[in-house]
Amino acid sequence: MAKVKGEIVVNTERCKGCELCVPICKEKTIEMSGGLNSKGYHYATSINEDCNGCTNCALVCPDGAITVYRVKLD
Amino acid sequence: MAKVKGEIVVNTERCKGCELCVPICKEKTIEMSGGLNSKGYHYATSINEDCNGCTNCALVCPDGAITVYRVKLD
Amino acid sequence: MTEEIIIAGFGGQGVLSMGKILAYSGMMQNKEVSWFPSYGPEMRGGTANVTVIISDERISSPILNKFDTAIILNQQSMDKFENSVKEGGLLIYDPNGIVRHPVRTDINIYTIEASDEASKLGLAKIFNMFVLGGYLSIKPLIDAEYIHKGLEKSLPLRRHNLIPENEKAIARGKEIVHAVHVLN
Amino acid sequence: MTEEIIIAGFGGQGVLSMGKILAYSGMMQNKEVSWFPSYGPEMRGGTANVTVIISDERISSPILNKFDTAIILNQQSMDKFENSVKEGGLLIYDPNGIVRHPVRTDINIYTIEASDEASKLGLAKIFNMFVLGGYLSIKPLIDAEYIHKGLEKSLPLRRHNLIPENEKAIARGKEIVHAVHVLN
Amino acid sequence: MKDIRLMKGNEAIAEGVIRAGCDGYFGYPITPQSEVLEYLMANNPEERTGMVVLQAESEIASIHMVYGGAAAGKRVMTSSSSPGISLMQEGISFMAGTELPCLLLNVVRGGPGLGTIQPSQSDYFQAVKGGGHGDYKMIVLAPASVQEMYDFAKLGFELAFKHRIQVMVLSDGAIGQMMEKVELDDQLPRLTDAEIVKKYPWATTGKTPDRPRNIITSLDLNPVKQEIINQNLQKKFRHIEQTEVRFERFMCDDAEYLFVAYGSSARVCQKAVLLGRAKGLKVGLLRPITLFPFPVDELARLAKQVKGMQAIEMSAGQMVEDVRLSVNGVVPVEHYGRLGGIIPAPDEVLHVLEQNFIHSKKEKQYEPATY
Amino acid sequence: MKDIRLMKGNEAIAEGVIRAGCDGYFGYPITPQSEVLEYLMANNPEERTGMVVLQAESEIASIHMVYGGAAAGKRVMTSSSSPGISLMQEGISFMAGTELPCLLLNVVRGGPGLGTIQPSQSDYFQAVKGGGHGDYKMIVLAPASVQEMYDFAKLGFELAFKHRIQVMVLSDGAIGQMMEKVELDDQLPRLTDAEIVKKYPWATTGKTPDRPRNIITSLDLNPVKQEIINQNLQKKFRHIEQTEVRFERFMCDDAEYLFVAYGSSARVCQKAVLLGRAKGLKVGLLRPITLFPFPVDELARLAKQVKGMQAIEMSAGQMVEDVRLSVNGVVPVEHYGRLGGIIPAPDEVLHVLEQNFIHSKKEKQYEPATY
Amino acid sequence: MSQLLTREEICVPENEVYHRTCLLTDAALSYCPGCGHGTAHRLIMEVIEEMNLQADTIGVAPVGCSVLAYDFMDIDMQQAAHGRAPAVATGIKRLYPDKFVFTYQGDGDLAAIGTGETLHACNRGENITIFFVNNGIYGMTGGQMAPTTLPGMKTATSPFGRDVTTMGYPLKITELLAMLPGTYYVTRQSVHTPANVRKAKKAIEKAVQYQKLKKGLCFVEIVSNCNSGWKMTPLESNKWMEENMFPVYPLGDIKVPKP
Amino acid sequence: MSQLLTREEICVPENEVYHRTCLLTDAALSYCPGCGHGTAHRLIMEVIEEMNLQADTIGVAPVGCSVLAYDFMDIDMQQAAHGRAPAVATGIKRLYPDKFVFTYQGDGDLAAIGTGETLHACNRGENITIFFVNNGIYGMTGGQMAPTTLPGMKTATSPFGRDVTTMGYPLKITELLAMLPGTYYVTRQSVHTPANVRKAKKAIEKAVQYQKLKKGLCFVEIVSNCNSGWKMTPLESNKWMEENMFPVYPLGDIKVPKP
Ligand SMILES: Cc1ncc(C[n+]2csc(CCOP(=O)(O)OP(=O)(O)O)c2C)c(N)n1
Ligand SMILES: Cc1ncc(C[n+]2csc(CCOP(=O)(O)OP(=O)(O)O)c2C)c(N)n1
Ligand code: SF4
Ligand code: SF4
Ligand code: SF4
Ligand code: SF4
Ligand code: SF4
Ligand code: SF4
Ligand SMILES: [Mg+2]
Ligand SMILES: [Mg+2]
Repeated sequence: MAKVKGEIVVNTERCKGCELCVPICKEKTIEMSGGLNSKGYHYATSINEDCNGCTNCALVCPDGAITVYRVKLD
Repeated sequence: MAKVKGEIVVNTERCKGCELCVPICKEKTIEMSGGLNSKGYHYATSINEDCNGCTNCALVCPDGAITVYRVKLD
Repeated sequence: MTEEIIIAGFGGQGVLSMGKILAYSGMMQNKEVSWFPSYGPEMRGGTANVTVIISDERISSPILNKFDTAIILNQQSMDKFENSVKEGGLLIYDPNGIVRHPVRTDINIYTIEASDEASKLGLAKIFNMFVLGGYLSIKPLIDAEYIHKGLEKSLPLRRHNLIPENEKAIARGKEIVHAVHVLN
Repeated sequence: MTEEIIIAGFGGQGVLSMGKILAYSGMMQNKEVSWFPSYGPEMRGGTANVTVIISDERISSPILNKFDTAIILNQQSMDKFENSVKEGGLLIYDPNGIVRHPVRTDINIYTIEASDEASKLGLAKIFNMFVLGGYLSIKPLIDAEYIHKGLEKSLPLRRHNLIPENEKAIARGKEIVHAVHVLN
Repeated sequence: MKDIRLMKGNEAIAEGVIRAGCDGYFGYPITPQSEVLEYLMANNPEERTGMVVLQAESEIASIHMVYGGAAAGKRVMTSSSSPGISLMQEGISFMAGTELPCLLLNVVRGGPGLGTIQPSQSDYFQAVKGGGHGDYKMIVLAPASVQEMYDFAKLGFELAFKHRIQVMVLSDGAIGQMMEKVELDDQLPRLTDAEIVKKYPWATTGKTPDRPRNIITSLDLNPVKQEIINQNLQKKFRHIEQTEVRFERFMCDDAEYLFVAYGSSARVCQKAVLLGRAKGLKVGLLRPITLFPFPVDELARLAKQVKGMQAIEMSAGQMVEDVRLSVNGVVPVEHYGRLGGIIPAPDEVLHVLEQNFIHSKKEKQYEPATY
Repeated sequence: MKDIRLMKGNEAIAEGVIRAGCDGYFGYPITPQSEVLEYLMANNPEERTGMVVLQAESEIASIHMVYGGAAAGKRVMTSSSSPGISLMQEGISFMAGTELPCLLLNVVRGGPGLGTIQPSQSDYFQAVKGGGHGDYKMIVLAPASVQEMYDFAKLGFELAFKHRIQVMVLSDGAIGQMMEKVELDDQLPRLTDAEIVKKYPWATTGKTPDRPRNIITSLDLNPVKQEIINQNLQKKFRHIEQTEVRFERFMCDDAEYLFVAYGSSARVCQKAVLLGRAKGLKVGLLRPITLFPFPVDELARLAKQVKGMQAIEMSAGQMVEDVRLSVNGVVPVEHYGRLGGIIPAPDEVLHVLEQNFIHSKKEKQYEPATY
Repeated sequence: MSQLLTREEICVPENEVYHRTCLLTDAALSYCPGCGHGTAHRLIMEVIEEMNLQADTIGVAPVGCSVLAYDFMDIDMQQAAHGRAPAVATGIKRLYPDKFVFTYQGDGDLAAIGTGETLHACNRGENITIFFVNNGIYGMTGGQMAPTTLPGMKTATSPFGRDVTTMGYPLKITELLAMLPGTYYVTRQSVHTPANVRKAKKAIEKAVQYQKLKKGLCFVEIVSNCNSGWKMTPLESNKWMEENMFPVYPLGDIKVPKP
Repeated sequence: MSQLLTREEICVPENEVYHRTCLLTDAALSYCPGCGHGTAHRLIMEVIEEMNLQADTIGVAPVGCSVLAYDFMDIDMQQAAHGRAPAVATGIKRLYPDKFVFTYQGDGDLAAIGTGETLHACNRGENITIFFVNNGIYGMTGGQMAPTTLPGMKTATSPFGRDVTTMGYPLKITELLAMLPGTYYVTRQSVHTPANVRKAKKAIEKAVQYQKLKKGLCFVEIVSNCNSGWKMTPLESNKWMEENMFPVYPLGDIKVPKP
């Protein structure tokens, strides 16, 4: 079975810091950033390279702030 | 078992001639009169002495036009 | 010419349709007409009446409190409308069921035993056409041909076979209307 | 004496309750007061502001477009209210998060680093009391004892244990307010 | 050959909307106007023109079905009588706020409450001043004959789409129930969906790539924007006041006394004018056909000519306020009204006018105000 | 010691009704008045006085719950804001037709439609002219302070039962949401059921052998009877016009120019008067407290004194019609309104008055009409 | 001996076994001849009389043919706006928890315009009793289609018969309401035969009794004829009702209290 | 080799596996952080995009937090008065039978003030789709009690908790509507976990598909959080929802087409 590698891009201006995506990620890839966006929210950010591109975080993000990328590693 | 004899009195002014009571009476005691009441309705009338005072006619009369009497014959 | 008529009786006596035929006939004869019914929960019995106006001029008020003619078909309507007839006007009534007859002496009064005659002829359903005939014999404001056209217009097509019967009733009505009190 | 104040910031910064304590304190000192919030679906974030008027006379309009004092706690409010301060009036703001600082030269401007100070002291929740303290040090219109009474009145009984902490914050606020531009 | 029929007012407007190319009717039965829905159901507009007719579960549902259809650019309508129209006030206000065209028919009966099913004119204020919340106006047409019931179907839709506004036909039980001669027009075609897309670019017909999405809403929480929205609405109403006033003058040219009346009352007054003229009185009648916009200027003009105005209404005095506002104190304006479903008689209203202005000591010299 | 509190207008009226011995509140949430229901729910009137508080499923249900309670002789009320009040129009008309006492609160927001939640005065026509069908009036009280919100709870119930009429408190988002000092009265006891039977013999409290059954209905199909019912209603309204007019004069004695404004607008005008006086202008303010009955006589009287009247409203011009009807052309009456939730400022309205009457060429000599 | 009793001798008060309850007024009922509303009125009034509740009863009349119920029922009554009787009754009952409060409503009133008020009064378990006369039509206004009109049935607004695909299905509102936890006793009855009248009266008695016991909302549907609206004689209409209405609206208890 | 891929190399359009649908506008959603409305919006728009229905869709927004849906959904939309969306949608659909017409409503909107319109649109089998976001509270107006509020739950108008004996029971409106012959597909979903999101999307797809096939009314309930109204963090609220809402409003299909 081919291995995959993923990445997420959080639209930090759209993110409202609800933290729903954080526990969803089984790879523990997402954390809330210390910084604030212009609306005053701590936004989500990817903290490691373990993302497998499963899209789960994006599925539950109410603000559609997450874009997910995936490449097959073979 | 004691025999009974009944009688009905139709309030001819209240009667609207709907005829609902007629087929209800198993004793065939009720018929519509040829005459009209002041509102122009043919009213119900008792035509024989077979009434047994079962009250069925009064129960179905929408206008509460029938009073039923009954005596025990022993 | 303006003729203002009230037709009044029980619901079910054909009061409204008599008015309608009259109005339609007037219209066919190129007159201005209006027809105004009492309305409402009449399904549950009670009185029905209709005001019909036939005129050579544009009709102003379709609702009146004085009439040239009153056609009266039951006691309640007699009580209500006897005094609404204009001085010198006309009152026609069917005496069947009438307990208190009209008493005015300043109007023309006629009776028409339409219900008896209609039952007799087995035409109870078009008892109103007898009355119409009676009225038209006293006030012949509409020509027979327009009455015919009025019947055609106001009856649905599937009922047109009944027109001859209706016309017979109208004709017979003319014969059974009787003066009770006529001003001279 | 009439003091017309706008307090404006984020929902959640305690803007409305700061206004309420101010109004209550004024009332306890026997002044006329009014408190008028922006309202509506503010639960869903966005700005919150409140107009507080404290006066020796009966207050006419509770809604104003010019103010003696503006207390400003975020950028959006700065954009909206800087120009609403009357000539010669007062503007106090917490510079945290402010990108575009006030530019007017016809008013008195002070900063108060209340959020930083509050976080530092672990009192982030009553950050607004620091601001209140700063304001009162510049415009001491209400005596400390009435502020105390105002706190008593506006906090529910079960929160009265927090009053000393609040008063501490007010006192500290007086120390950290700094003039940026003062007319003379 | 002309298609002339004897019809009830309610039937005439029903036939009128079919022929005017109406797309949809949504309504709920109530006396004295149930014939509108009944006529439509019996006369198969679905087959004749494709028009949709639906009996709704309530008047509230009806008006919001109208909202939905109108917002999608269709010619839609509802009808009811007084209590039912009261229930629609929120919906009407929503249509005003979204500037949706529609035709509304109120066949007025006597109120308040369940009142009576007899004719009345006591919903004038509701129709003209605003029964719903907010600053808005509808165009209000007051038919005085069955022919006008018919005619105002077409006129109503025209005005509604011309101005993107609600048009209410304010009739009453008398006009609705009576039969008169009606001359019918030819059938107008309904607009196709493609025509609607073209003619009403604001309509929510489905967002195509060539335009931004269309939104129908009356909400704006920004006071500055909301004020502009309202100011634009008001501008439209002022424009309608300039351009759409309709009235009928009856023997006004030399009139010294004027009846002012609309709808059924105007029919009565017309006869009263004739009675008065027969007596040698110089009486006339000004019949407002549009109640909004009201014939303010015409009345102001007539105020300089006549000695007094007599408003006749089947109400306790509603339109008379607009007469007074038009006249602004220049001549005395009196009101006479019958209530509870009673229609006044021609001789009765003439008598009232004579009492108020001719036989009475009330008559004085009126100095017109100078501004 | 006096019980003085800082309260929102909405909270004040809620506390006011509890203390006035209200028996029941039925309502549905809507901004900007949800605090009324919320305050009542949180402040346990059930325990304090036995007052019932129920959140209904809609405004329509609310008003008919009020109908039921009122018809049984209880002091009941509802509150809402503009769209919700529009939904109640049929119910209000039913209460008018049955002459049931009740208290209604409209914390007005900007319309039409969903509009805005910001304060407005654009429901004046609806409240005063009749948003529902039929000829009826409510007593309309216009509070201009939180204290009046509180006071009008008690006054409202008093008037409602004195005249068997609906009393509407026509407030707005500003008065409802702002906090001011309120002085509270002592708790009045609620009437016992026995007291109700005695005081309100018309109430449907259960037919006892000592009286015929009580019927609450607005229906009468007999036009003659229905007309009498309506005439009696009108008599009551005339009586109220004679006896219940309330207004506040502010610096009117020597005024040459008059603001006329109610509610929030009056607060603004009061300040404008002070600004004007500071400038040496003889400006005054007439604040109608009752909008029905309107202070017609007082305005007619002032019309002889002043040179012009400036109506200020948060609407496109509604109350101004009543001012004009009162003044009847004797002096010019101008209107100025802000829309969409905007409250005008004191200097703004003073400027408008100056423009209209003092700096402008419009100013002329007005001859009072002579009748 | 008995054979000799004359009519006059029999018809004396002691022998009376049935007489219109004194809680029906002398006013002639405004209903069409043969209309079930009259019988329904009588049964309710009989129960109130027998349970001695006149002084404790407040009734609510709807808009519909029974709008004038207050002319016939000798109790305190309120006339409610179309569809709003359950809200009106709620207002009364909340303020007079010990009175017997009922509404009397038609199918248009209860199941069309009044759907919301009905459902929510039931859902709140208001301690009131609703009498629901289902005749499948709007009688009062001249025979228009109601939510309960049967498929194919001709009415003034479905002149070619109710087409369920465009006009909706007969609404079995009673079954829906029975699903709500707030309803305590829900039953469907008729009043066109002596046996049904007896059953209906029992049901009414229960519905009154349960309210006295503050058990929650009791709902008694009475399937009835509207001979005028259906354009039949009263006898025909009752037959038609049995053959056509009962299959869709089967008689019997729908929800009974758990013992 | 793969180990060497940089972030920049991965995050290129070809590798994109999930991106917010282009039928959501760029406007920031007005919802509170973590509110399920956003996810619900997204799924509906994804389906409309994937089924290529933008030009054929007319949406109806309610009064509630989602009143501004038209700012976020890039389709033609109408804003309906509180509770009346099903009537509005009926008006549209009857006149445009080939368009895809849907309403999006909250529990206050649909199950309180809009009960009548909802029930009758369902009973008529209007060929529309209703998306029903049930968060057990009035979010928009500041957290008042809704018909679906749970027993004992504290809200602004039930500050001591919902007392079912005076305030009524949680209304399972979806189960009621499923009983009506006019509804074709009725389901209850949630959008708080990836699995539930996937299921909800499937349900939405079906509901759209069935409307295209003119099958009658499709009804998709989405049980959602209102973290602001419930006064919890988003994460807490989703947990609370699972533990408290789901037992009363169990997820899954309630009425599925007979095969
Ligand atoms: C708000 C409102 N809408 C409509 C009406 C007209 N209306 C009166 S009774 C009725 C329906 C009556 O039908 P139903 O409830 O079934 O009672 P029934 O007469 O059949 O016993 C209607 C639509 C009204 N009075 N008020
Ligand atoms: C006629 C009317 N009544 C009341 C309101 C106030 N209001 C706005 S939204 C709402 C309830 C919203 O709750 P829900 O439908 O559950 O939506 P949510 O905000 O929870 O998504 C209410 C009562 C209104 N706008 N119009
Ligand atoms: S795509 Fe999957 S693995 Fe990657 S961050 Fe999101 S949840 Fe974690
Ligand atoms: S779920 Fe979305 S909005 Fe919430 S924290 Fe994650 S990225 Fe931000
Ligand atoms: S009481 Fe019985 S037997 Fe006597 S007439 Fe009536 S139905 Fe017949
Ligand atoms: S049932 Fe009653 S109303 Fe009908 S015919 Fe018999 S007695 Fe008369
Ligand atoms: S119309 Fe129908 S319901 Fe009404 S009284 Fe007549 S038969 Fe009964
Ligand atoms: S208030 Fe509730 S429903 Fe509304 S946006 Fe916030 S969390 Fe969502
Ligand atoms: Mg019925
Ligand atoms: Mg909700």
